[in-house]
Amino acid sequence: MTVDLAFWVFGLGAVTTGWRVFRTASMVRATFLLLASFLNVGAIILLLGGAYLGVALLFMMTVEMAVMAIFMVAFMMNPAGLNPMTMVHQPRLAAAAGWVAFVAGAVMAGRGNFPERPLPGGRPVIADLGAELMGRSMLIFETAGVALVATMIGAVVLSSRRSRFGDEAGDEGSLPPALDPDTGSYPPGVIPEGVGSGHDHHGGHG
Amino acid sequence: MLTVAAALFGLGLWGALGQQSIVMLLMGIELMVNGIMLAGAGLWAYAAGGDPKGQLLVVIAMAVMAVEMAVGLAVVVAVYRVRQVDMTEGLDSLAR
Amino acid sequence: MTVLRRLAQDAPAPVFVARGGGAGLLPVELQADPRLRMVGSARHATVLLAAGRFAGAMGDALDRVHDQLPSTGAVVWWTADPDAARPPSLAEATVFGGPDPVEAVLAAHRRAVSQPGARRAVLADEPPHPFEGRGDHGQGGEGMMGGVPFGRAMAMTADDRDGLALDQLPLQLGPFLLGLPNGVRVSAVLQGGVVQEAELEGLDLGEGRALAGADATGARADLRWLAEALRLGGLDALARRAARLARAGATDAAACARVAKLVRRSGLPAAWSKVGVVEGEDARSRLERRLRFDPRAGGRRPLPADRIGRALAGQDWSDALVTIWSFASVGERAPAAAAP
Amino acid sequence: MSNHADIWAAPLLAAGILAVGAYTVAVIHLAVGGWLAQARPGVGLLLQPARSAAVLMAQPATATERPDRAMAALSPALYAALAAVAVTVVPWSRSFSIADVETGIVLWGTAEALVIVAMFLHGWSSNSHQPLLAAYRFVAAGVSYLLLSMFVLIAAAIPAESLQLSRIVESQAGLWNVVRQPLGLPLFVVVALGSATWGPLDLADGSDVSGGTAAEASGIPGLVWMWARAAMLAAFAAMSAAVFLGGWHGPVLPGPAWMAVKTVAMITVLSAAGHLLARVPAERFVTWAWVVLLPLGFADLAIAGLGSLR
Repeated sequence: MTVDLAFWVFGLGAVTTGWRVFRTASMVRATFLLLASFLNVGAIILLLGGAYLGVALLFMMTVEMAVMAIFMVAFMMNPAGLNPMTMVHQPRLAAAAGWVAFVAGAVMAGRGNFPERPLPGGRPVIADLGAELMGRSMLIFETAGVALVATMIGAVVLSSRRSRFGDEAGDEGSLPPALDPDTGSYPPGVIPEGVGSGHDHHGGHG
Repeated sequence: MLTVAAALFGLGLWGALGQQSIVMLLMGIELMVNGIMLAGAGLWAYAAGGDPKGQLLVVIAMAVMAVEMAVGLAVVVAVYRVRQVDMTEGLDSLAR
Repeated sequence: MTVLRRLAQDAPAPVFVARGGGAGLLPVELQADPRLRMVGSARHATVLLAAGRFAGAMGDALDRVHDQLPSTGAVVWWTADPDAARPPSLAEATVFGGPDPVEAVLAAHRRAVSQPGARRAVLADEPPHPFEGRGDHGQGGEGMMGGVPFGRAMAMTADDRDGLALDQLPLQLGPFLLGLPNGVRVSAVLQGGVVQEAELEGLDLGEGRALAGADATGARADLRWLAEALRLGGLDALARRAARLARAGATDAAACARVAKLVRRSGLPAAWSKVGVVEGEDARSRLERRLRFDPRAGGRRPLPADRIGRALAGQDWSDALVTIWSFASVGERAPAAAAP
Repeated sequence: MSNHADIWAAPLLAAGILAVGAYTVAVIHLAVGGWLAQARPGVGLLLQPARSAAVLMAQPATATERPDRAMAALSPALYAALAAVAVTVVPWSRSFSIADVETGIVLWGTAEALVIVAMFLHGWSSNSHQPLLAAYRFVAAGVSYLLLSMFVLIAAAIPAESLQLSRIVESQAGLWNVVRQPLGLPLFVVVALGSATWGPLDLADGSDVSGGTAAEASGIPGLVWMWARAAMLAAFAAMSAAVFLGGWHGPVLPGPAWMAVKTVAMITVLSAAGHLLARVPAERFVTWAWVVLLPLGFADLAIAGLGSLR
């Protein structure tokens, strides 16, 4: 009973905060609302008995959102998000797609025929997971690990100014931001009369 | 349980399609993966009879999310460096 | 409630010190007294101690700090010339003309915590800049960025050292910030924690009588300077020790040498910036000279404000502050008043 | 926690331990500082933290212009709650810890990671330049030392073959981790100073940014924040006593007494480090953290791994 109640509290929390992510006027709040949504899901997983899984989710997501916050501030160093913002496009299509996905998922959840095989009590779930990761599924786990390392290297290469051609050649061959109005983008601070309708001005809201 | 997961997935899709800012779009994708993780954990707890493969699935989803985040943010930085835009509208071609 | 008040009365008084004209670095020595606790933000203080002259722009700056004090706080004016013109923030202040204001500050602290009457703000509660302006939201910037919507300059993108054009944040600090010489105000542009651009401005400290003991020479001057530098480095206890030595007249050379040794061991010199401003000199070398109590350490030459400003670009904010402080001379002349 | 009574008792117990711990931190901090300043502090020192707290309680909380009120109110509470969560996993004797969960170390790591979030929100919410600057540089440093913390804690978990704290203490019956893994404790001290934003790593609330994230905090919110910082330091001291100094193991005295002695010793060490070491510049710390400390963390993990092979 208590567990059911807690589930609904956390579930509602996860969905509400997830919704507010795209409805708040401040990037920092959006980031931490997303984190709140993750924390709620982590709590639900803990309720389900995934002792390691839930806590690991909390940990991973917290760090990830902290990094996200750095990017937020780097791309928009406004204290407390003074300036109001809304940045949406194709809102109808997006909302429709979201609703369709939800209804489809909910129908599957309601009508689907899932086997009734609950977690046996007293099972050492953490040891199970460890044995699985280091045993039968080692290949999968290792692949994920290698993929992560590759991602790290790739991310650094992508975002670093220095390229593989050395320190100074990083920007070689790259053009300054397009100056041609036909391509639709302009260098920072230059927005020709009558073009910038308020949403496609140069960035800063990362 | 699965309804909540579906709601999270739907919200994420709405955000991913509807937001202009690339970082906000990433947040939408994160929310979708969040829904997937919840569904995975739910199925593991109620329908898998304790098979640790269910947990493995969630771990992999977490890894996917980390990869998505790292690549996504790196792309934002790279694009920003060259184009000075971080909005999807600013990106209408893959060329410099 | 009375128990609470009695406890609060006996607490070390949290003081925010504003050094004006004619104060030199004398107020730094006050931290030697364990009944006072120097705080770095007026928000944390119960007493605002204004030391010296506050005319013109200095008076305006004091008014702003005055309004940042919690509304129960008290103001003490430590001055050699009580009849001088005073800014609105000092209109109701306790005036103290003697050599040692500790008792006056303590009395003000006890008053502030026991009968908290609301002190009136001296500045009108309105944004210094109108909200209307350019920009999508009338905030005064471009698009959704920049501008000074609530009297606080907002971020705007610009190139940085990483080759990204990220947001930069303009800010103006001083002249009462910890680590800024008397009357010096810094206008800086930051990206993250890194200074992109900085400009130093020396406010007019005015003419008149100095506080008794404001001028110090030799090791005493070095210890005053060192005490502030140590506080800036987060070494409050050592700062207190240096201030005690300075207050005692800096006559005990062995004790001074022991403090210098502790400072070297703390890693403070290693933490200081090595970005040079003047030929062959940087903040770290100037700190080292002070630690040797070298008579030439004070640097009687005026602070080359524009060169310092240029040297700050590209430095971490804390490095920038120590670079500025390393140029603070201890005497009365406003260090930044004369730019070459 | 086996029954319902525990669920209600746990927060009270955690708050009680932290209240005592934070007060101890404050007194020791003043005592070490007074000794270093050669100010000959008297017995009055014991009351001084209470007096300073009374000053803050008598003060009104100041408001800044257009703050993010919800976050400004929540972040000190969040930080205090994290210290409480952290202290729940610390075992005080063979049979007593507030919540000896199987994933104790990961839970601790989560609390540590959320500290970064709390600190950032605290600096960001007041809508003021210096707190924002401090919060920003704290996040950069925090992300750098967080990995370090996980490395040393997992290294400590290897000989115990468990993530559970009581098992980790149990595994030190013969040999304390401070000897078995000599790199662990120094690296963990770095993490402690950073997370409680203390002394040489006081990057979030440092004096060079006028008190940093707390620059605009006065009155009760300021008090809660200061208390939470001291409580966090106390929690870290207790954790290092448990993970590296053998926890309740020791001759003659009963287990909890040994824990208390070791915790107070760690608080003294941390406090002395705060008084004797100058603050490191944020930018250089980030470089050191990645270039020097992180490889040391790897080495610690490798030592632990090799040790367990034998």
